[in-house]
Amino acid sequence: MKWAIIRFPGSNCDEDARFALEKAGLKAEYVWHTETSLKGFDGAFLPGGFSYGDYLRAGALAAKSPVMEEVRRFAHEGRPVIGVCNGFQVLTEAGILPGALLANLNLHFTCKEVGVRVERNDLPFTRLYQKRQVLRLPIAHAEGRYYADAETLARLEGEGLVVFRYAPLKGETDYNPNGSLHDIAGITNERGNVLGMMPHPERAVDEVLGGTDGLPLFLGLLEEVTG
Amino acid sequence: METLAQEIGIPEEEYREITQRLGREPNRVELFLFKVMWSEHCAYKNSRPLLKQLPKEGEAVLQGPGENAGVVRIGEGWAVAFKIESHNHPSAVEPFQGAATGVGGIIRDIMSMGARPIALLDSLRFGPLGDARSRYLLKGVVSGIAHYGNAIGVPTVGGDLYFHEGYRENPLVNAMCLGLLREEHLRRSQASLGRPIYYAGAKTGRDGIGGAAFASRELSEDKEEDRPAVQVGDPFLGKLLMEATLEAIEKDLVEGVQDMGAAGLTSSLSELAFKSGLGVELDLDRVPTRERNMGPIELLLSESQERMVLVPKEGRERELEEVFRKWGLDCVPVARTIPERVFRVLFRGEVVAEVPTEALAEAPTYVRIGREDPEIRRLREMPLPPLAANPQEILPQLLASPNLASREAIYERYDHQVGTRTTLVPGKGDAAVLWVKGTHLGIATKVDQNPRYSRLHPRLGAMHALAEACRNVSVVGAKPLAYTDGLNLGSPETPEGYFELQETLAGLREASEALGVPVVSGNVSLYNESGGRRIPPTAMVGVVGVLDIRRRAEMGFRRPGEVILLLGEEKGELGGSEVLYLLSGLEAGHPPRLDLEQEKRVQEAIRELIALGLTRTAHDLAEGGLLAALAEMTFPYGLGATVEVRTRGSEPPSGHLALLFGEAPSRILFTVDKEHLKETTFRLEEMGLPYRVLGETGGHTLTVLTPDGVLEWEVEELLAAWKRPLREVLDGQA
Amino acid sequence: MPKYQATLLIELKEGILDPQGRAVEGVLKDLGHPVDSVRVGKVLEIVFPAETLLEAEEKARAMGRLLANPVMEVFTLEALKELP
Amino acid sequence: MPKYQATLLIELKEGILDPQGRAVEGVLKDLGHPVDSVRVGKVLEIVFPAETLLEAEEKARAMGRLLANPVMEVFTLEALKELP
Ligand SMILES: Nc1ncnc2c1ncn2[C@@H]1O[C@H](COP(=O)(O)OP(=O)(O)O)[C@@H](O)[C@H]1O
Ligand SMILES: [Mg+2]
Repeated sequence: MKWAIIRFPGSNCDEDARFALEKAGLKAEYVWHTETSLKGFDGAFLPGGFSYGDYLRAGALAAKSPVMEEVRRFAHEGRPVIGVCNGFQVLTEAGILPGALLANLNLHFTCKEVGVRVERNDLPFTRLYQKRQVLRLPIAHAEGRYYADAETLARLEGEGLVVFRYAPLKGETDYNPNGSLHDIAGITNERGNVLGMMPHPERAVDEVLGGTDGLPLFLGLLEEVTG
Repeated sequence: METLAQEIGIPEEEYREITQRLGREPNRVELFLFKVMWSEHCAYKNSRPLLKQLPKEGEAVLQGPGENAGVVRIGEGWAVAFKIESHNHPSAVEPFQGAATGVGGIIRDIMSMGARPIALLDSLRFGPLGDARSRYLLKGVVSGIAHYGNAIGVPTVGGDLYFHEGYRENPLVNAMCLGLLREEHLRRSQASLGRPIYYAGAKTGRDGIGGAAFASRELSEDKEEDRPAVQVGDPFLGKLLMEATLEAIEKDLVEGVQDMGAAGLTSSLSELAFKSGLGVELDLDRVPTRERNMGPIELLLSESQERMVLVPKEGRERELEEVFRKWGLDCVPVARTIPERVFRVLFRGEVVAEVPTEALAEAPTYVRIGREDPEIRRLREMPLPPLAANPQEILPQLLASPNLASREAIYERYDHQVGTRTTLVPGKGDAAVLWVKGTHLGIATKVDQNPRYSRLHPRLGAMHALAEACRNVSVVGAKPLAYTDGLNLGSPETPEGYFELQETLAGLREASEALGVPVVSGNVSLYNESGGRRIPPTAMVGVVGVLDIRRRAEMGFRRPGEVILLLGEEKGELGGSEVLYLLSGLEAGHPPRLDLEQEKRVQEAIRELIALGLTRTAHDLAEGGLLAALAEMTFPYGLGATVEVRTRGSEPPSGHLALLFGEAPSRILFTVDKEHLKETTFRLEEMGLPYRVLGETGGHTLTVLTPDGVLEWEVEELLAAWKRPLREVLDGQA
Repeated sequence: MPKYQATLLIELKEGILDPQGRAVEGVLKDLGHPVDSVRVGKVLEIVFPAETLLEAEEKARAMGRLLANPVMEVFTLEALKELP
Repeated sequence: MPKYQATLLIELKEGILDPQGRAVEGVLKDLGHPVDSVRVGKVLEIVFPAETLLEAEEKARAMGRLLANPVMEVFTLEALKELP
């Protein structure tokens, strides 16, 4: 299974994504945002960073890149697509996932470890987690407040499209780091092949980096071969 | 011309020197070239003779001072390039952009060596936290650092921060950057004869004209309109420039690289030529611009950000242009190296300046006579008032004093993990540790300096700065290899200011020699004063060390039932201490004495214990002394401790406080498993070092048994007191 | 071709929480300016060529649609003028 | 007291680099919108009480002075209207 790591100008977690994918035994290659074909790839990974400096709105300008047509095709064809942090922002800006990511309520970039609860484990991304397991994952973003109108939220909840939710690690009440509605940290599409999430699983794949709670996400992709 | 020279602040004797070196009067353009190149910032006129004394050699040193950054070998073919840089004045004018562009600038210095920037540290000094302007500056500076560092994708992994009356009108904002490279990728600012020199990156505008000269002048009373245009940083473009430059180096397309920092094109090209023993001919008409009608002086002096110069290897010009085109950046030849050793500038087809490179590069230096400020001596020698206070109440107050309080509210705003190399994040250890992926190598780094010690005793203060930065690196288990120094002082043109500069360098030399740690890079920022008051002499010392990441220590207590030991003397002093300031408002007395030989041995000992796997928890004692250090060890994992302290017989109350809260170097707290206690004490005795078993980890309280009774605090309560002050300021609105 | 300058405002939809506006509101109140509410948005000044005012308006609106995110934002073409 | 709504534009001074504007400009061009330049600023919609239009204008300008950073920004009072 070969993953395309989409590089936009300003992406900066591209190498971290590659590190995590390869650590899990997956093949990965960088694809520049001007490419118009993802032929030969099985999955697309949109890494974190500050594409186009996050100018205007995080992910807004990258969402208009040529390569996004191919990412959209992947999404429609049921191939796995993952967007982490800025990658999630790009996916919502491109309309591939619903909703939007607005400025954190605290109005500043926040880098710390948070609790993230797994809401469903029937997806390739979460198959190796327990349902309701609380993961310890780093976040690092300034615009991560998940927002969608009431109708969309109801649909997300009704169809069980919320994959990850912020949750207390040890009973704290201020566990939601950015003011996301319904504590949403990550969502998927109806088909369950597109994942967008603000926390960084790729930063938690080795004890040396202080945690391994992100690793099962990548290992879970290993056996899932599509397309 | 002479009147113009006067107007732009070139001293008469320097003007004469210029005419003599040229053998004629300079023209207008040339005069400005001298103005910027002979500024203190570019020329080190006052500091160069003194900097010469610092030890610069060491086994690990690949590149010492003189290049864009120093470089040390860390093993397995890897090397680390690092340097610190000040951006004080721009940050005082516009804290957000000043700090942001400071970060961008130091990152480009590291790139110029062929290294990938992997970590940033920030060393900040402001006036009292209670002051509205200090809070405004702090918030702006922190946001600016976060803005640039986070977006460009270089993690900010550490730093240090002090509040002190002496920085009220003159904050200090220094940024340090570390880069990782393969030894064979090391590049320098050099070119061979007849090579084209390419300009790459952002277009040139009128920003920051005269900044270099300006940075070195006393903050003027000028009206806002007279201020030079603020330089705005663009981390997005910076990121593209970084990737393109590194790709060009990786592909072996360039023989020389130089960033454009202070004094822009003038400094980067004339110095590149000078270092190469050549001259350079610059054609200003080829410089990409973003504003219309820019004149030669503006083009030569602009400090627009995100620009580099590169010298392609012969025959690789097209490939170089191709790399930059892919990243969407300008990359055009603007100059060429020539055999005549001159800096020749063409504008609209005419030569508008032609000056020997040596004349520009080698500004006159000054050696002056220093004299200690008698007021400082009085403060240092003054007998301290007797202190009496209840230690039970002091500890939470001390932990909440701005100089000790938790920095979490700051480092949480910095992406300290991007790059997946950070193995010891801020708040978990005394130094940050970065992992060289694919190896077991770790790089430890910390920047440190205590303004109280340095103000009271500039020489000793500088020694403490290096000793503490090295100690911070040692307590995580790393061997200090070399350091970079950010010298921030007042005007050297007064005897008192010059004295402080002399003494600071003397202290650095002494500590550097004794600890066996050489300097490989640094920065000098003088004239830091306002309204005639010098800032405390501030030598920020950034140390880099290397370790095996399988054997590293953190500072937090993790397992209950471990034995807590104190390595070093069980003593503390009140001179220049935080507790003295807290209780009396005084900054006085003699700062703690420092026995460098003992310091070295204590550091070696803790490194050995960590390397042997005997301890995984260690923390040095700094501001706030023994009890503050113990409290800090309970915070990361919320695990308490019980210890017993000894007071010697009939001590006065001040002596008691000195033991609990007094400060002294060469002291480290660490823990061992009970089963390792014997081996540990055996080794310490073998090394002949003083130590004492203080107590044990466990519980939810910090409990201290003293001859006068039991002191006890809930860890949670201390933690809350410690976190509150900076949280309130940074997360609040005012 | 004549040049036009468009002023586009991009603002958050009503009902969407605007923490930046709140922060500014707090600052203003602290400084003695009692205000009822503050909303913060973006303004873009775009200079571009067009043959006629009508074409310029069409182009400006097209750019507005491209740059605003309809999930949470609305844009207004605040001003449009031909440059001399 | 009557309520007024002021629209304040806060924009970068001329000559000050606007990285955000440049990035937007680049993307617009890539998407087939040939533009000459883009500058990005902030717009603030402030609702506040005032006795008269004159007083409202004074207040709005005072707030503009407070909120714009004089080192690099300028503000314009784009619109001011009494709310019903
Ligand atoms: N300005 C800063 N920016 C980022 N991190 C900082 C800053 N100041 C301090 N830190 C981090 O906070 C922790 C404590 O720093 P400090 O109080 O200087 O330690 P020490 O006890 O060695 O004096 C360290 O992890 C340090 O790197
Ligand atoms: Mg310190």
